[in-house]
Amino acid sequence: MIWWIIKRDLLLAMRRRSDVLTTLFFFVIVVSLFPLGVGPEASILRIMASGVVWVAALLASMLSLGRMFSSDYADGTLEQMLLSPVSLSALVMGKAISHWLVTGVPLVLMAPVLGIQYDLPVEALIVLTLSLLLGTPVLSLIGAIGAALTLGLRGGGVLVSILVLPLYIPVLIFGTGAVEASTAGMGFGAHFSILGAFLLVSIVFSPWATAASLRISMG
Amino acid sequence: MTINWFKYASPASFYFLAGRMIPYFSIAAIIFLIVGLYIAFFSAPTDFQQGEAYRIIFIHVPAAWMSMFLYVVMAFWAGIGLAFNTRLSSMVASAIAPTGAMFTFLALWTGAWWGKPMWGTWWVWDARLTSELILFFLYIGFMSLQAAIDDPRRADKAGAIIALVGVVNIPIIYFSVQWWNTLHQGASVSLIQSPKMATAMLSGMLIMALAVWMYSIVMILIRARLIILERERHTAWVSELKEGVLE
Amino acid sequence: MKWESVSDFFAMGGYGLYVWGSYLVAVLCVIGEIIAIRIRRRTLYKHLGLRKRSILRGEK
Amino acid sequence: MLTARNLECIRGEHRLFSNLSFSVNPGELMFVGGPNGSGKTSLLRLLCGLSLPDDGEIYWNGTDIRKLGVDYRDVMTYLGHLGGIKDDLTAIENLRISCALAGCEIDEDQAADALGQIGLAGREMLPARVLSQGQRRRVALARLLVTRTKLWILDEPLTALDVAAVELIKGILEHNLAKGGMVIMTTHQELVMSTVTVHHLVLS
Repeated sequence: MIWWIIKRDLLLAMRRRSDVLTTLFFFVIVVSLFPLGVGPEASILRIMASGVVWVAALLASMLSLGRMFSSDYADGTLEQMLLSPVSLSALVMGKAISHWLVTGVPLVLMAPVLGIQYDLPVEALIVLTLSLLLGTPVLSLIGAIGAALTLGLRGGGVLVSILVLPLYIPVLIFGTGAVEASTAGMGFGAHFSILGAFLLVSIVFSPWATAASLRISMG
Repeated sequence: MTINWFKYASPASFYFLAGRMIPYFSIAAIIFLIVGLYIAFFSAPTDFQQGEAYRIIFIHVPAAWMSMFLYVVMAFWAGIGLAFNTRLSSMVASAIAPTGAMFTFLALWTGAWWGKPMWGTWWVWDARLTSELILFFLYIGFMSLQAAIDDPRRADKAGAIIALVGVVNIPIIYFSVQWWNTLHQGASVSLIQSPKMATAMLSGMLIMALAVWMYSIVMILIRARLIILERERHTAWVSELKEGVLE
Repeated sequence: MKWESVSDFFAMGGYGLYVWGSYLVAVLCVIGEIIAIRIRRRTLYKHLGLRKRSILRGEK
Repeated sequence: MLTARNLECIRGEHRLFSNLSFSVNPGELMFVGGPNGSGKTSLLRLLCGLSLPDDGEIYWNGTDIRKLGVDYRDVMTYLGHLGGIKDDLTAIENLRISCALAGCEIDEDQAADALGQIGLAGREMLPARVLSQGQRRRVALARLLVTRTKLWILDEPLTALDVAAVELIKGILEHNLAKGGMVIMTTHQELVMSTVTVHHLVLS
């Protein structure tokens, strides 16, 4: 059943490619703005790179959260999901996975290119990409809770950022920390283990909390 | 006057109970405040390192304690309201949020005004201050979510979810910020690091904490009573109250 | 008494600005909160159509 | 059998209805009528378990639907006035996905067959965006042909449908009722059903 949801959302994303590309371009533009703001000095850029890429990824992932449930809400599909004999948490998991596939994965793939703009060494590029690979699913999973809670509210877009961004902080810290550790020549295994732990915890709790939030918002 | 008493027993009786308790807590708050301030400014000795500036501790630390404590209490009541569908506990949770946010702000402000003479800057990305800032964001999130929802029952439940998610995240955030802080070796000078804190300092801090606690209870009770009236304005007991029958 | 004079007390050993800045804002926060509650109460009472405020106190 | 006992629904400051009790037995149809804003949709949402009543209970064969949970959702189909139709998907994809969500997966042929029966032959592969209002509704209603649930709760199923389609739906409903199913629906168009027991519930 999760498969059905993922397939459908990917199909919808394929038919509306512009939405996916908008998120990706947003990410690219935000990251490219920073050198214009702070100057082209490679040594400064190298220090900033991981933080800039990660913050831009947070923002890009957050911006697309609004779309996660809103179209299903508007056309009545969400009602059908709530009434489905399949567990709502499983459906939500499917939605989060497809959100990640549609917004998270393009960011991960684009990150090394942007890292080159910032003159990152190869090893740091790899670590940055891997940290995003581990971290972006967490963003989709946590974001799902915020998206479900703000469903149909006025000012939902701004509200979702207030709710969700503080919860993204641990992912940001360890995602950027991994890159910095590798640049400093230290081990980054611990960072990855912690990011992995965040992922596991959010896989366990987030679908459940999101399902509860959806029931509250639709009730 | 037997109309609907059972149905509305709990918020109504809380309304009257709270009304009777407010004066006692107010008096307690004032007494603790007077004693606490006396110790803070007259009986506590000058700190050998920080001079008189450390006297900010007597407001900073109680405010910081209270801000964290209130978030947990708020999440607790919101969670109870969600689990058992008890409206009163959700109303208490909403009543706690503004006071909690106020103390978070106060802890940040006094932290900055203490940091300036001690560290030379208004703001340092020290683990405590950063966590406090994030706590402030969590309070703001809770309050803006509730304010954006018109249906009070949905507001209660949605607020409960975000408060619980927040409370689960606070230890993780705190731990992450600590890690991040040691990694960057920022200002690691703890404000309360004096090896042997004078008894007067400690007792002053504790008494001020009690004062702040009592003050919070008073504010929360007053606000909870207003929320009860707002929510229950169509019920029999409120109209009786309006007509003065319940005197 | 540990302070020599009133001005000594207000000077706080040179840190007067910071100490009093902190406590002043604490007082302002408390006043602000009380005012916010009063405004909320006033609008509520107006909404309920009440003129006399004392009625809703609920104390005997 | 679906039984409602002392239902009460409050929206904001309005009490839409209270003390509402009724029961629907197998083979029976219930029309829910009343002016706009009288709480028809709210009632249907309570009955299917999307929202909770402010007072009262709803029982399915003697058990509270809140306790039944999945077991209730297994035997019930709800079609809201929003059809759950995605503009960017074709009629066939829409039908297959909504059926899969409702717990009965069907293959392409079964879906095409159902769409043919409901009068959409030749339009199966068109994206829903180009379909008319009535045709979109038919796509949503096609699910009734495939589903095996007993209790149907339909919110304004006949809106935007032409005479032929209304007759078609009438036939589908009668078929379900003859099998011992139950239908609860709101409508502004009266359907004449001679062979089955019909209840009228009018909300004021």
